[in-house]
Amino acid sequence: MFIDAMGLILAENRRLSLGELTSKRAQAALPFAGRYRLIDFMLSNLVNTGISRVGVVTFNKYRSLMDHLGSGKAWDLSRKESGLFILPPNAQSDSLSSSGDIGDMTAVLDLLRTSHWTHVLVCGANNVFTTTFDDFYKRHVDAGADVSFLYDTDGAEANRSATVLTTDKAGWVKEILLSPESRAGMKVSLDVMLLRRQLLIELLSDAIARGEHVLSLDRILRRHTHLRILAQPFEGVCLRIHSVESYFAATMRVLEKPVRKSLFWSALPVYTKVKDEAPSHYCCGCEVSNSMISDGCRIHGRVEDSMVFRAVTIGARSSLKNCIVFQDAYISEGCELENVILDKACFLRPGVKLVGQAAYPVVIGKGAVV
Amino acid sequence: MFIDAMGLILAENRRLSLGELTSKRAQAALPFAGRYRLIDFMLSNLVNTGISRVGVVTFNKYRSLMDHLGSGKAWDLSRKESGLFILPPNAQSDSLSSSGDIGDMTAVLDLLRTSHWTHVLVCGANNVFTTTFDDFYKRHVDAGADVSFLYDTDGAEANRSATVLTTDKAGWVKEILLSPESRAGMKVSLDVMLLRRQLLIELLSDAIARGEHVLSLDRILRRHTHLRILAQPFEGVCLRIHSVESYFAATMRVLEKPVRKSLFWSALPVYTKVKDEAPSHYCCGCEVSNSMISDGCRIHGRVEDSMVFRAVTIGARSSLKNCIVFQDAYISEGCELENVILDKACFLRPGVKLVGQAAYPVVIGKGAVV
Amino acid sequence: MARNDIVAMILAGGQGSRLGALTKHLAKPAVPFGGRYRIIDFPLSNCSNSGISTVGVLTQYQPLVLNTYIGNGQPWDLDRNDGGAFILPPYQKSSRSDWYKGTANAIHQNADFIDGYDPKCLLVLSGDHIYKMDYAKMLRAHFDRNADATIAVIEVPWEETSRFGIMETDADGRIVDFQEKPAKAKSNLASMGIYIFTWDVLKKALQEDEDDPKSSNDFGKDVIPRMMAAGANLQTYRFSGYWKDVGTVESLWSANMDILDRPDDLNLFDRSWRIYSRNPVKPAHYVARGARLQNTCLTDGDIIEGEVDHSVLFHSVVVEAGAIVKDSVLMPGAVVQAGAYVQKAIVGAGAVIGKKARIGFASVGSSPYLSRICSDDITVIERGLQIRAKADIPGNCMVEWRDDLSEGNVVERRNPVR
Amino acid sequence: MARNDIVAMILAGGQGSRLGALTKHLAKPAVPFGGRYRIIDFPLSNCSNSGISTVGVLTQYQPLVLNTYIGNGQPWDLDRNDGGAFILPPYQKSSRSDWYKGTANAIHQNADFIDGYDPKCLLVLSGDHIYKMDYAKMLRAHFDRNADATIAVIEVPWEETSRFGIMETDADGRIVDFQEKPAKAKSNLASMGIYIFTWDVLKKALQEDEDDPKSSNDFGKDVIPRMMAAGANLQTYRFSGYWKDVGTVESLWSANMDILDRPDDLNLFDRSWRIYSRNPVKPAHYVARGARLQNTCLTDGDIIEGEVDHSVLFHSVVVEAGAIVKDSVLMPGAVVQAGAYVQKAIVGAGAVIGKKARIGFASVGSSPYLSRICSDDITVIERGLQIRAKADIPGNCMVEWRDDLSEGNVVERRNPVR
Repeated sequence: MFIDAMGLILAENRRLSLGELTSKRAQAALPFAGRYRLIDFMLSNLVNTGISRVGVVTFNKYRSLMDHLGSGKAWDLSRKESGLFILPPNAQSDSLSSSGDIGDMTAVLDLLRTSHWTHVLVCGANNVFTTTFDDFYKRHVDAGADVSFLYDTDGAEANRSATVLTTDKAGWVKEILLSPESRAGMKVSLDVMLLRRQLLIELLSDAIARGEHVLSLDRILRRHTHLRILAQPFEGVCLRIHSVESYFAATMRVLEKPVRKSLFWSALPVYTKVKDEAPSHYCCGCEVSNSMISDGCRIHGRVEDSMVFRAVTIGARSSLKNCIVFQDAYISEGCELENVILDKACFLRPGVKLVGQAAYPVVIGKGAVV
Repeated sequence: MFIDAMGLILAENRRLSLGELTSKRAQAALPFAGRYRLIDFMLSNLVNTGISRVGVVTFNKYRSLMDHLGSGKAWDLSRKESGLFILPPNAQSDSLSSSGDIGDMTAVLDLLRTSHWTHVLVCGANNVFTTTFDDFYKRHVDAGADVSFLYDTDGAEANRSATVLTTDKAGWVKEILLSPESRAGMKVSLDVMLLRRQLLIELLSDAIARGEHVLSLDRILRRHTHLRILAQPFEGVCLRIHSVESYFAATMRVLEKPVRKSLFWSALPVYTKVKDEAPSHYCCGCEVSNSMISDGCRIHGRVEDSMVFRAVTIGARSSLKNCIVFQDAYISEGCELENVILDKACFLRPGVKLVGQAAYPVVIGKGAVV
Repeated sequence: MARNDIVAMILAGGQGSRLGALTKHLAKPAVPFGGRYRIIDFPLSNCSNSGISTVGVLTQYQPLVLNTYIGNGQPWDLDRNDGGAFILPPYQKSSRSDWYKGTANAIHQNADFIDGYDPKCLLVLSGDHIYKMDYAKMLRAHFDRNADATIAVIEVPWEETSRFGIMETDADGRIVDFQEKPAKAKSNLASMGIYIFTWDVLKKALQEDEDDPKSSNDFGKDVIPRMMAAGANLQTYRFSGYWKDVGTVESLWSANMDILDRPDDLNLFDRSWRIYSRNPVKPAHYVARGARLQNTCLTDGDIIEGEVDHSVLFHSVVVEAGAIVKDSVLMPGAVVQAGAYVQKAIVGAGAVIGKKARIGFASVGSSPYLSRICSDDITVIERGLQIRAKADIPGNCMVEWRDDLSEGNVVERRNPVR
Repeated sequence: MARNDIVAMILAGGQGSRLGALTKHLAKPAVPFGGRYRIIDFPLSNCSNSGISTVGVLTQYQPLVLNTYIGNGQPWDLDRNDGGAFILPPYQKSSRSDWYKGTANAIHQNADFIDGYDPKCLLVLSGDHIYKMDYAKMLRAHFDRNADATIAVIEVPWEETSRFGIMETDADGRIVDFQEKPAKAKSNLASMGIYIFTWDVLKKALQEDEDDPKSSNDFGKDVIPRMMAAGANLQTYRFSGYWKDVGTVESLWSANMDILDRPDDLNLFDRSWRIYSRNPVKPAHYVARGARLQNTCLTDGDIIEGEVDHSVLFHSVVVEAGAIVKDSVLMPGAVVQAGAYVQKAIVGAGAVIGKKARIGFASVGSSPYLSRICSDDITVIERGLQIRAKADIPGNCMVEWRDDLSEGNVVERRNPVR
């Protein structure tokens, strides 16, 4: 309530790679949990906090984000003056500059300068959790911090290139460590930072003046040791997506009741693009167990421990175990799949058998006919 | 009524140049006639024809268009599945490709392939006129043409690089001439073409296969001599914007009653972005003559034969003659301006005198302080 | 379609008293249908898909749910700057104020609103039918035949003609006679209650109808016969396909079952003619280990731990482990607790069936809730009711809230429904 | 502000009979004001700028214009998926149906609607005041003081206190006494008719008010005194700035003139608090050679060939060559034909002042249209009237359409207004 802040979502973490799953889509546009894209969670968190202007920073593959976000209506961010802003790299000259990276920050600076909010919440999109930032904001303001970081100590799950904070007892940050070797039990950043808009403008302008082109606030902040940086703990469930393996594991965790409850049933809605699919039809003879299935599906076969996106057909006598099936996939009769990720609109001919390992799931690329 | 077509607006004509006025904005985003941008006229024509999906093709400077068009609400083109699509060049790789031009057509092809309309209206944005394309569409269908061009014979006004059509008596095109020397009395294209969507897909795919990257349909069509191309005359007022000089002259023509009537009072609304400015205040002592003035202005001085955009202040004892003043300009007291184009948010100090020639107006760049 | 070709008006006025408790808190067009939808989603989506951008919803009974549901019209692509979806209630004028007297009077009272859009034609729809139809095709036929009014008709079995308004036409489809629920019909072409009128012609006819003190101000009973008598050019437009009135408990139940048993008839999966609805913003359905599902529709937010057979579940329904649901319709947020058995029931939104309760298990039995409007052993549970654990409710009951709730009643309490 | 902190309700029910012909076809909040606006734009824009996203407009008198005007709420940034702007008319329930009895009853009848958004507080506004105010600040004060109700107050001159509801407060702003239009006031803090209530508390108070058969169901007269008597924590919130009731012809006229004479008081140019309105989609104004303009507001689509002095013109107004307009308000599409003279007039939308007609030229004179609700020599012309060439209309006239139009009447005919 009475939050005086805008949001900025970095749609791409250049330190991470998700292989073929993100070869044609931004990381933030990666499908997750049946009907969402990763960015939906952070966007919903911002909207549920009462934030009405959000910039989405992307340096490439922004078409995937433009398609998903559209005018922002699904998040109630289609507004007259505030609303949703996709910030693709800037191309001002008459032909595209080959050093397009410069745009990363200039477009952000433009947006910051034309806004009137006092604070900015700068967020990544690779961590999935459901919350509002009311308390985070209040503690930041009450403590008189220059910058606040949100963290948890779920270090074992964190990726190699995580940002780790060391603090004093009161929670003030002493050091910001990028990608340290050991992370167990340490305070690992959730890529959510709060600071004054003017301070962010100063930090970015300074970085540009120093020839930096990539918006990496962790990195920039390390230089500004005079700032009072507060680390605030996040107590809820957070799933970190930093590799194909962690993506697969996070999806399986969504099937667990406490995780489902924390992400989806906390009274805070998670918004996503509405597709107007029909209800799913569970046909005679289907067998479904410990799975999430989205609308528009027709299920004839067996589905176990799996995540099925919208408008998927699973043929009779087919069997899925530990699978993730993106939207519009068609699985014919008599297929057998285990530890498989099927990307959007894949088509499996009758009788196809695909088996991967939980730690190394088989990934079938978008639109493939197998 | 019952038009089965989508629209495609080419926001940039690479054969034309408008100097500083378009150095930081797409041609289609050039302010015109007090409260519009050039693209508003063609967008309104399409919307008034009942077309609900419009792609806007831009190869650079798309931020100016994104800012103006927003979600498309002002044109009632903020829709669930159809609506407005800005098609920036495609950047799929992890760093921006230096041959960004390739995207010109691939994004268009994507949009065409995912649409269901039978026909496509392909339009430029440099010609200003108000109409619907109902008759154009009907004649095209009735005549069984493969392609229709809209033209007028106002050749003296046409720019050097105009496309000229030679036809037989029935109006079927015999030749498409690019930039011929003499154009007087000839049929000069208005950059409005109608053809089947499938045919356009074939033509573009073929052009890409031949290594062409720029969407120039005139040029492409010249190769396909087997097509039945119909030239249809446009009878109304059309203003062609192809240089700073023609832009200036076209603006002055808008002050003429028949032109104003034809563009704005034909019962077809011309939509533009709504700015919610206050009514303009004509203060005591102002003198205004043969001028158009937009909302949000405060007029203390003299304005004659001029076009004033939104939220402009004209100080006491200042005098404007034959001027175009873009939005948010501030003209202090005692200035004297003749044949001047002041770009957005210029600030003139008291007593500034600027005089150009009607054929060579002085252009003061965006945000300049003089 | 151009903006000023046509404006649509949906008649959503009726209380729908034959649906009993289902329409106690909301107008009939707002009644949930088919897992994701409300009845009015069908005419609204048809309008949107037909390219009609201005739709008025005429309603005077319990419009609040409908008002909130339609909201800005965005789910149906009807959030337009000039036009869109409007709820049009009766109102007070400087001279007088009236509730709507009949369907024709409702249009008449809103003539100024319609005139504001200056349309050539007016499309009049009823808000209680389930069907998919392209009104643009009907409009084209209306123009092609230069009609004053065009009425959509469907062939019905000869033995059912007495339930409909029957149109007798000449070889070209022009109406030559009209019989309201005839004992002996001359044709089996029934009016679907879908009219396109040339607006200028209708305006005059509505004024004449208004000036006639004996008129009941109804389209079928008064306006159409009057126009026919005056020699107007009345045409039919033939429709074939799924079309169902859902005005009774039995027809509402069986139309829901049609989605399971005849999925290709209405075909909700057809992407070229989507039926839109307001999204509940819930996650995908979760089917637990040990659950069993057969020929059942689920949608967002459902959590199934028990057994569900041949049923339509709306969003956020919970079926706990050991519960059995058969041949039923469970509206949003309904909960079937562990060990309960539910058969052939329509369970209202947010109603909770207590542990080991049995509904419709014995089709014959005695209950204070037995109701004449329930037939075919179908039982209806009002929204928000908490049914007591181990309660036993036979078929044909309409279980409603009563203030004089005694200890022994099957209803334990009433929960607020959001 | 978070969605469920607050819901706003604008009371737009009154006919506004003191505005005569100006409210014959539309509710008072829909009356045009200030060149680009309608009265309701002010509370709607205040809500939007304060971050309030759910606004109900309670109306039962001539809501059609308001309904079309508010539409999807987009001009005020109120086209929300969950929330937005809603027209809330009276309706029929299964048990009974009522028109709104009073302001409090109007809220009471819509309690279910409000509950659907589960707000902590309810903001109640009236739809006939011109002002700019940040309700978020008032809400913060409401929370900070843990109030049951907070009432916005403004200091009025002591000699005018008898026209207002006057609040007597303690040193901290808590209300200790309340006098409705007191002969002898104990304070000069007047209620602005802007209330924030803690919703749970108000709901109870409304039910008690409803149960009292003697209540007139009005906030000022019944609910606030009842809450005070019950010891509720009622706080004031001090406002200073431009605030004007535009309920009479004279006040409507002079509030329009304030825009010219005291432009910095309301300051419509302030970009940090824009007043939104539905855009007419017209070109920039055109001022011809030979036109003269002094201290005048113009907006989209105006065409000025004549002389306009100290006047407020709405969109698409035409002043022909040789015509003179002074001290007047010309509503959308009004036309002043060549040689006409118009002084101190409010000319309704689409009205045409014929050639060489004179309005208000002689402030005293006899006319069948002289009206008690017109004062200060102000003349009102009903929308759409065609005033005959050379007609002479003195000040203080309310020129309305009459069916018994004689040849000699100054009104020639009535044009339809879109």
